[in-house]
Amino acid sequence: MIEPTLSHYLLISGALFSIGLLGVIVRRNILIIYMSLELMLNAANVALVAMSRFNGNLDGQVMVFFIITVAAAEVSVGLALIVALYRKRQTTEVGDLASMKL
Amino acid sequence: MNYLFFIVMLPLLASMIVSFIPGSQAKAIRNVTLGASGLSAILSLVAFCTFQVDGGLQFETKWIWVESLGLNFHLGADGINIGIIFMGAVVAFASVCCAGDITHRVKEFYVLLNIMIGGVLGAFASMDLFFFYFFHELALVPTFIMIGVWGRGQNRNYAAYKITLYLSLGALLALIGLIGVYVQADADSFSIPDLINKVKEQSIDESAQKWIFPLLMFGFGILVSLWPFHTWAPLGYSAAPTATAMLHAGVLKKFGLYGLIRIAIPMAPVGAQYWLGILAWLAMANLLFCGLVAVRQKDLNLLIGNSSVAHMGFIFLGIASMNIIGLTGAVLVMIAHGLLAALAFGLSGHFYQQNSSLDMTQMGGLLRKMPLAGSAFLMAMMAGCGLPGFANFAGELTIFFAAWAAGYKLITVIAVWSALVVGGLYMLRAIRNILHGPQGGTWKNSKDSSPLVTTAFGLLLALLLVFGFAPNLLTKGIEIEVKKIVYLVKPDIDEAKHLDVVTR
Amino acid sequence: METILFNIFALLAVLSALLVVVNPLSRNPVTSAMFLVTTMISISGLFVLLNAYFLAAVQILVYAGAVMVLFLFVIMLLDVEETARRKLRLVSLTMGFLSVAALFGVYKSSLEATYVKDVDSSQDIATADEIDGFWSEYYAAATSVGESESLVTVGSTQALGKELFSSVNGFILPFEIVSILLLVAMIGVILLSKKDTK
Amino acid sequence: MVDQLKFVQLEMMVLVLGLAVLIADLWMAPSKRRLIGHLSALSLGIIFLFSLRESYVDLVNESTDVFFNSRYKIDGLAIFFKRFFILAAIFVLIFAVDFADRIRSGFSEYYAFIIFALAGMMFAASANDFSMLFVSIELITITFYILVSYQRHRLQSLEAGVKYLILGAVSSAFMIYGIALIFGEAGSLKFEDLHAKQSELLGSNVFLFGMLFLFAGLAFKISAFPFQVWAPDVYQGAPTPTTAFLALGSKAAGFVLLIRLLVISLPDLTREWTTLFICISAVTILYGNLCALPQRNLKRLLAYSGIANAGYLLMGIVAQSEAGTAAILYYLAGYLFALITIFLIINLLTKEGEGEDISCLENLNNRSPFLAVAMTLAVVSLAGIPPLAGFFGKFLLIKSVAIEAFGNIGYFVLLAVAVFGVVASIFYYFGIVRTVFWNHKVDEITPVSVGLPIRFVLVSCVVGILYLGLLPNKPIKWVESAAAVENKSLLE
Amino acid sequence: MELAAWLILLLPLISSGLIGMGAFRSKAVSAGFSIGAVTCSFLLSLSMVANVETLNTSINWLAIEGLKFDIGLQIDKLSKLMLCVVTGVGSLIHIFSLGYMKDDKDFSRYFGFLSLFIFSMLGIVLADNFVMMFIFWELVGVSSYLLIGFWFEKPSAADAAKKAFLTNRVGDFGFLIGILMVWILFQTVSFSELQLNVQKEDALMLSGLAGFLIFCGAMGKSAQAPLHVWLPDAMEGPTPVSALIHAATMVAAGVYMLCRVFFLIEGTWAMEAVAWIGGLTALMAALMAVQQDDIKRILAYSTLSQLGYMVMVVGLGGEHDDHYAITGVAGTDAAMFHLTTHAFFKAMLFLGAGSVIYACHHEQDIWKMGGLRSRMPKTYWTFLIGTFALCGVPLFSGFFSKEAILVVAFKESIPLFLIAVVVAVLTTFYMTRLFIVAFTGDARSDYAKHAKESPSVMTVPLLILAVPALFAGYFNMHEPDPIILFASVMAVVFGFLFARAIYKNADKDPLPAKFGIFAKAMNERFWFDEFYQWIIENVQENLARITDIADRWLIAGLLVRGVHGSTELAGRLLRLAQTGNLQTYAFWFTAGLVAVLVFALS
Repeated sequence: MIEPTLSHYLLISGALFSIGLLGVIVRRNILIIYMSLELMLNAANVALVAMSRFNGNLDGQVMVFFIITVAAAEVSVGLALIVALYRKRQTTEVGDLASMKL
Repeated sequence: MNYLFFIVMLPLLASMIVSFIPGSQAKAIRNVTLGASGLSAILSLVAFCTFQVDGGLQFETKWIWVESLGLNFHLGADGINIGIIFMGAVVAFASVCCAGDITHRVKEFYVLLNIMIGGVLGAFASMDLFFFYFFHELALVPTFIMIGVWGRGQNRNYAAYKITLYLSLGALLALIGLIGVYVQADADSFSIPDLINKVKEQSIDESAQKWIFPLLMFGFGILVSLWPFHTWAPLGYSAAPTATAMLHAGVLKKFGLYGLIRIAIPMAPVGAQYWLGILAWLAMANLLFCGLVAVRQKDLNLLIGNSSVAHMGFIFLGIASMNIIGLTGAVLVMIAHGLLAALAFGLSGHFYQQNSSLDMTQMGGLLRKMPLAGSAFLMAMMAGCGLPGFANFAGELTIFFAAWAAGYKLITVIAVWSALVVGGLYMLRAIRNILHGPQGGTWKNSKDSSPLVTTAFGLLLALLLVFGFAPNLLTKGIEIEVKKIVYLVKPDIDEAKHLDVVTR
Repeated sequence: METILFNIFALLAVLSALLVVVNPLSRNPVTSAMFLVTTMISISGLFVLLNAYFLAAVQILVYAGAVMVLFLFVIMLLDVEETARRKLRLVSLTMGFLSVAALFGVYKSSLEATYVKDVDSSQDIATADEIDGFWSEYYAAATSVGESESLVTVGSTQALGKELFSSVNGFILPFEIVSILLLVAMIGVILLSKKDTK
Repeated sequence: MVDQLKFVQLEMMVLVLGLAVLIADLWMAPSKRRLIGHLSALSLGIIFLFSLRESYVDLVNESTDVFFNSRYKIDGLAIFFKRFFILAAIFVLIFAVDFADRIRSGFSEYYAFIIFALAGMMFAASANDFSMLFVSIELITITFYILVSYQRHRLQSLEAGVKYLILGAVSSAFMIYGIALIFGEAGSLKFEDLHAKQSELLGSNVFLFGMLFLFAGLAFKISAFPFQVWAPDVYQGAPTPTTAFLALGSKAAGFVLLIRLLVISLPDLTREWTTLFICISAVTILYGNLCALPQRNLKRLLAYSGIANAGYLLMGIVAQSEAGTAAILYYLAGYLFALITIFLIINLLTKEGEGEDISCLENLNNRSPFLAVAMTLAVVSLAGIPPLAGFFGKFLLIKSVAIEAFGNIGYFVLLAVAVFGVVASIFYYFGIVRTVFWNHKVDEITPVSVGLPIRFVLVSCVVGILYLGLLPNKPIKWVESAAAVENKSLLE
Repeated sequence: MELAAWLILLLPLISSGLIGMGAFRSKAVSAGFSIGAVTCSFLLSLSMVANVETLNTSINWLAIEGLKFDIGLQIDKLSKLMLCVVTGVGSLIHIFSLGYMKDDKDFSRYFGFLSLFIFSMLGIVLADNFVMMFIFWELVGVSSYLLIGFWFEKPSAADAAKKAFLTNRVGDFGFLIGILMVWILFQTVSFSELQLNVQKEDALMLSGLAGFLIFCGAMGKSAQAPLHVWLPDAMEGPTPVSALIHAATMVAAGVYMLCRVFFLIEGTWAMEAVAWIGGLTALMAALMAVQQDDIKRILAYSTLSQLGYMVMVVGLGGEHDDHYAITGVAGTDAAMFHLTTHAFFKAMLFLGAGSVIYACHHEQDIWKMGGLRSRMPKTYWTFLIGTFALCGVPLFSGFFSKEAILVVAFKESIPLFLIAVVVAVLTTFYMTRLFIVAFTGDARSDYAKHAKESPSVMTVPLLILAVPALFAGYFNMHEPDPIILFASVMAVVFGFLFARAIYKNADKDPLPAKFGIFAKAMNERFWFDEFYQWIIENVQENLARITDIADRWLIAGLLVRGVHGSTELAGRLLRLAQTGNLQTYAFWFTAGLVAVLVFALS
């Protein structure tokens, strides 16, 4: 058995990131889009921690710390927005949000 | 602080004063504007008379403006532009005289008109590239609004856009070229004389010149309605209010030509030699093509507009000849055509005011109805087809000789044909349709021009005649400056020797 | 052992992430949320493998705990019933999938370009050949950086704390900014979600 | 630690002000909301004056290593942008006070958010490593998520908020992922380390990949092609003061970071990618200007024009020189005044619930000559007609590119596109002028009343536009020194 | 004397200027200025003849390095002769006009234009270089334009003026190109310097082309085929104008100019071309004159024909001989001689015609006249003298000058000589026809019945002109060559007899019935006008139409609007990306990023 290397971690994180991005692009429920966003951010976290580990440099972990915080803030604002939106429009579908275009 | 400074600043000052006069005081507004432009016309006459022909740059005002970029507020006049400024100031005065047809939103109109006059005069008085450019743009914005708000006809919206877009495009192309010059010359100043000196010492790389010159040539060319970038001119002028058309067609349009002579050629002499052949052919296209187009026009303004485009061909041809004679002739035609175009558009404006139509097929017999305006129109048309006695003839003749000497034989032949025959054809058609023949039905109630307007026409005609009888008044000064430019392009000029055997 | 764990966590993370996004069985957001929790936990498992113990804990606390609770809370609050299956937009689906795949492809190729540069000169070619192709390319890239002595200290909470708060490191400033950010978010959330008084 | 606080004194003051606004709101009657807004604007004014103090400017000369491990930087560039942001915030605050009628609740918080976003921008101006970059950008962005969706009773506002939030988060994710990769390759979060390792890093594809991700994140903020799609919708939906602040602050923050990253820290990389940036810049200019042509909603129009302007500003990055940076600064300054003017006037002329259709400008000339003149000046300045601020911005940008031009055909293409763009833009900008001045078929003319504070802002903006255009001597020196100090200190 | 020379030139200009500036308000003052000016010029010219051998004086008009144009006066035998003709005939016609125009409401304007014309004409006469000549050439053109179009409200007059001007311009086009060629060949446009240089240069072929091009100018002014079409139409102007401009002076300018610059074409192929064009014009115009009915048109074609004579003889050249007093070349001398005599008698004929027309209330058709002999005796007698002179009846002035031409033609070219003789026959024929029909027999209209002799202000100039018409020939009388004498006398006799036989007591022209298509061709002027009309409509107008369409649709339409339209279309297409759907945006974002990545990393 081979030891997992940096590349493996990066590949995993890349996969997670891609899945998240795919979610943002194809899922129409805003809540799930948010979840996908969380996925993307977490993928970045994995990459950072792995980088940190293989670089022997803690800065990456500090960064992850910030990211977690920011992500939490972001998602809370986002959820609040959904609540407000739902009150106004009774929807969580992005497809319904196209009053402005061109 | 001298004549020149006041010539340029008076209209701008007037625009400020006018903006503080309540809009109901139309008469006061008009009088202030008349006074300012009249005064600046008088000052320009004084300046023109006191100008020392061999004195180089005179009437200078130089203030440092942006040090780091080498921008200065630098006004000055030498042989080339003193005449143009004089012409410009007179045309400006005339245009104010003819602006009486504006009856609504008078105040705004005069504010804009004053700004435009200031811009027009400033552009030609500037010895700094930046201000040269700036004043031109200063005149451009009022043009847009004036055509849009006070213009005529259904097309005025399109015309306003077209003229603005074209002129901006030209100005921007030229700006890129100018920046190219600045960068390539490794200059630290935008002063035109400094730049020329700099380029003289260490000329711009030849391959760069071949890039820069066409930028300037087409950029400035678009401003002067170089074929095939000319369609804005007839359309724009036919839609513009009288004063605007007079100022633009008369003076502002010469900006590009002035730029070509003053900047493009001295800065990129090698590029110039490389490209001038093409310019000559385009000039021919201007002359012949637009002349023929003018023949077909039924609207007087479109006819004048197209003929004015055609006349630009002479100037381009003179420039393309790239000899002392040609450049001198070019400047001469610039001045002559400025007066002429202003006169023609002033007259067509008067006609339009009388009947709200310029359809030539509906006109006729106006010479009887309005002898003053009619005679003026007759003379203007005659001047337009190059009748001796008017300044246009002197310039055109000079250009023919220059172009012939420069070897553009075929082009000259076509140019002469366009000038004498095609030019005669459409000008005479205009006279025939408008002045001659039985009186047109709808013109029964039209009046002759008022004393003020007549004065304006008379003034322009008088200048045309004066410069036609004594073109030396202008050419002496022009020649001295032009010689410097030609020697930049052809340092080992043999041509002067070739043409040395002076003709009597 | 590490490898096995890594494989498990990695597989779990990717699988459940996929299930968050494209769940053929359920379209209920709650299901997605649950799989997201699984992903988070797997990721924190990865963190542990990477010696980031503190972060692993934080990950579970913040994400699996706080954030997911928030999600569920909102889902409940809005009482979103199972979303009706709308018509699949095949074109946009394909386009989206293709673009993401392309992105991943470019990513993978640049990883290869950087880390698999000298696969030929590697001593473990034989081993590399034996194992599964997908991983093999990366085997040779076992960078030695990771083997440094600081490995142990890297993971420690103490070190992280020092890193964060020591004035030498200068992370104190971003930390403070983050606190402002949280404040802003807090107020913002209140403002956005409260009912209009008027 | 404490002695380092003096380096963030401005930001501290701003944060304190923000908190003070929040607290003051607790016991101030809702009717006093104007007072709070004006007071905070006033305080920001004082902070602005403070930033002009010599003792503050002198901080530039202190060694950068001593504070925050050079993750934070005070130099000419930073100070310029901080002032820029404060100025913008002052205007936006006064604007917001006027706008407060259209916010159902939480106007004090609205001011506070503006102030917090300002703090984020100011931090961004000084950010010199990725943690600072990320955190300050996020502070700005998250604040803007809230600011954009602030009018909860308007669906458009919420819609814009959702769009901005999701796309913003995506871009943040890209950015952070890029940072992760860069960090992995460089082994550090600090820009200075990046600069030191430049040549080595250029060989690493992962690093380049990370840089592109990061660039995408920042390009989103400045709305450069192909990351510009969000802008029109968000600009249109957001409350107008937010739009103004978004167009100015967010964009400028993006640019200061781009300058720091691309021009100052990684010049070699940028040179490598010249063609890429030329393409992006050119396409952005084209896209913005072309899309603006048929546009009739003013806010959307400004969004497109904002995209185009981002393209022009990118020319300064392409130029890769102090001159280019200086040009960006000048351009932004001119852009500030023009944009504030236009947005203010749009706001004055539209009522709640009405679209910001261009027809709202009709008859402005009769309704308020002052507004008409201000509008014309601002628009003409944006169009780049001398002698207004916008001209000099474009002039400097074009010049900075032209200096490089004679060696790379790509620069020529860029210049050509820029010229084409300007001409196209004249079409729609002059369309605004046209609407202001002609089309008058209304029987009765309703004058527009302009409050004193708004009048003050408008006058200052007009003065600013004219000052930057007519007397550019000093401003150019300022931007040049702002652009230059940085490079010098970096070389040392 | 220099001052006097300048005054000759400038007095009419001053008069014209003064009239234009305001003297027009008073008829008397205007006429006084105008007549005074031209008379003074005449007197000064006479004093020149008396006192000055040659005189050169000039002031600079335009000087640029490499180019110098002067306004210079060259007074020598040639110009002195021409001066006297122009001012002399001019004075008389001015006076005649007093009567002829006295009821016209634009009386003052008329005299202003007349003065302007005299000024221009004198400029041509006095010019000492090509450029000055060209300047005045153009001015003559324009004053002629103004005078032809004097009754501008009449469409036919306005059209005729336009036609005259444009036709002249076509000639001037060649003239100017010729000048340019001369200038580039010899680096000068001054006649005196050219005369020196031309002998040195050996660019005969090219200078022949230059000479021919310059002749094009003459072709326009002197109405040589194929540019002759304007002259008959120009009769729409007041009759004194026809007399002055289209008989005596302006049309002679071309011949005068050819004599001036004869050295340029001498010895080149241009000479032959000139001679043949002249000869053919003479023949063709004479034929045309035979079938015209309008009294002025007959005279106009006769003028054409006589001008053709002159041009022909210039082209023939002939020997150099000191005997020939004016230019030293036989051909040009003969031409000048005939020009002078022709000026007198043709002016007189026109004035006579004017008098007739005046009396008949502007009826110009000879078939509506008749029997004027008894009612207008003075006019009758003077007209008879003019006719005799024109026909070349021995001892009248025309006889001598025509003989001089025939002599040269006989020596140089027999074909042209024969043509000349035929023309002489035709001349007599059509003049007799005119005379018989208009003055003898019975009156054929009311106007003719009640015609009265014109007032003395009109008849006195006629009488005065009759004197030189009778005697001008004696100043240059030579030993007659018997063959020539015979030929010319026979020509007169035959022409007279034919005409008398046909037209005696005829009420309408019998020729069309007899000769059918040929007579019609003559009447229709060989369809030159129709041909030009066709060219103008089908070539010129179509060219203009095509350019206009190209300008309108290709440049302004396709190019400009196309660019504009496609730009806007591009904008509309591009913004389709803004679907308003968030996920599309996310997709664009990703796709764009992929593109950027691929672009940058590959």
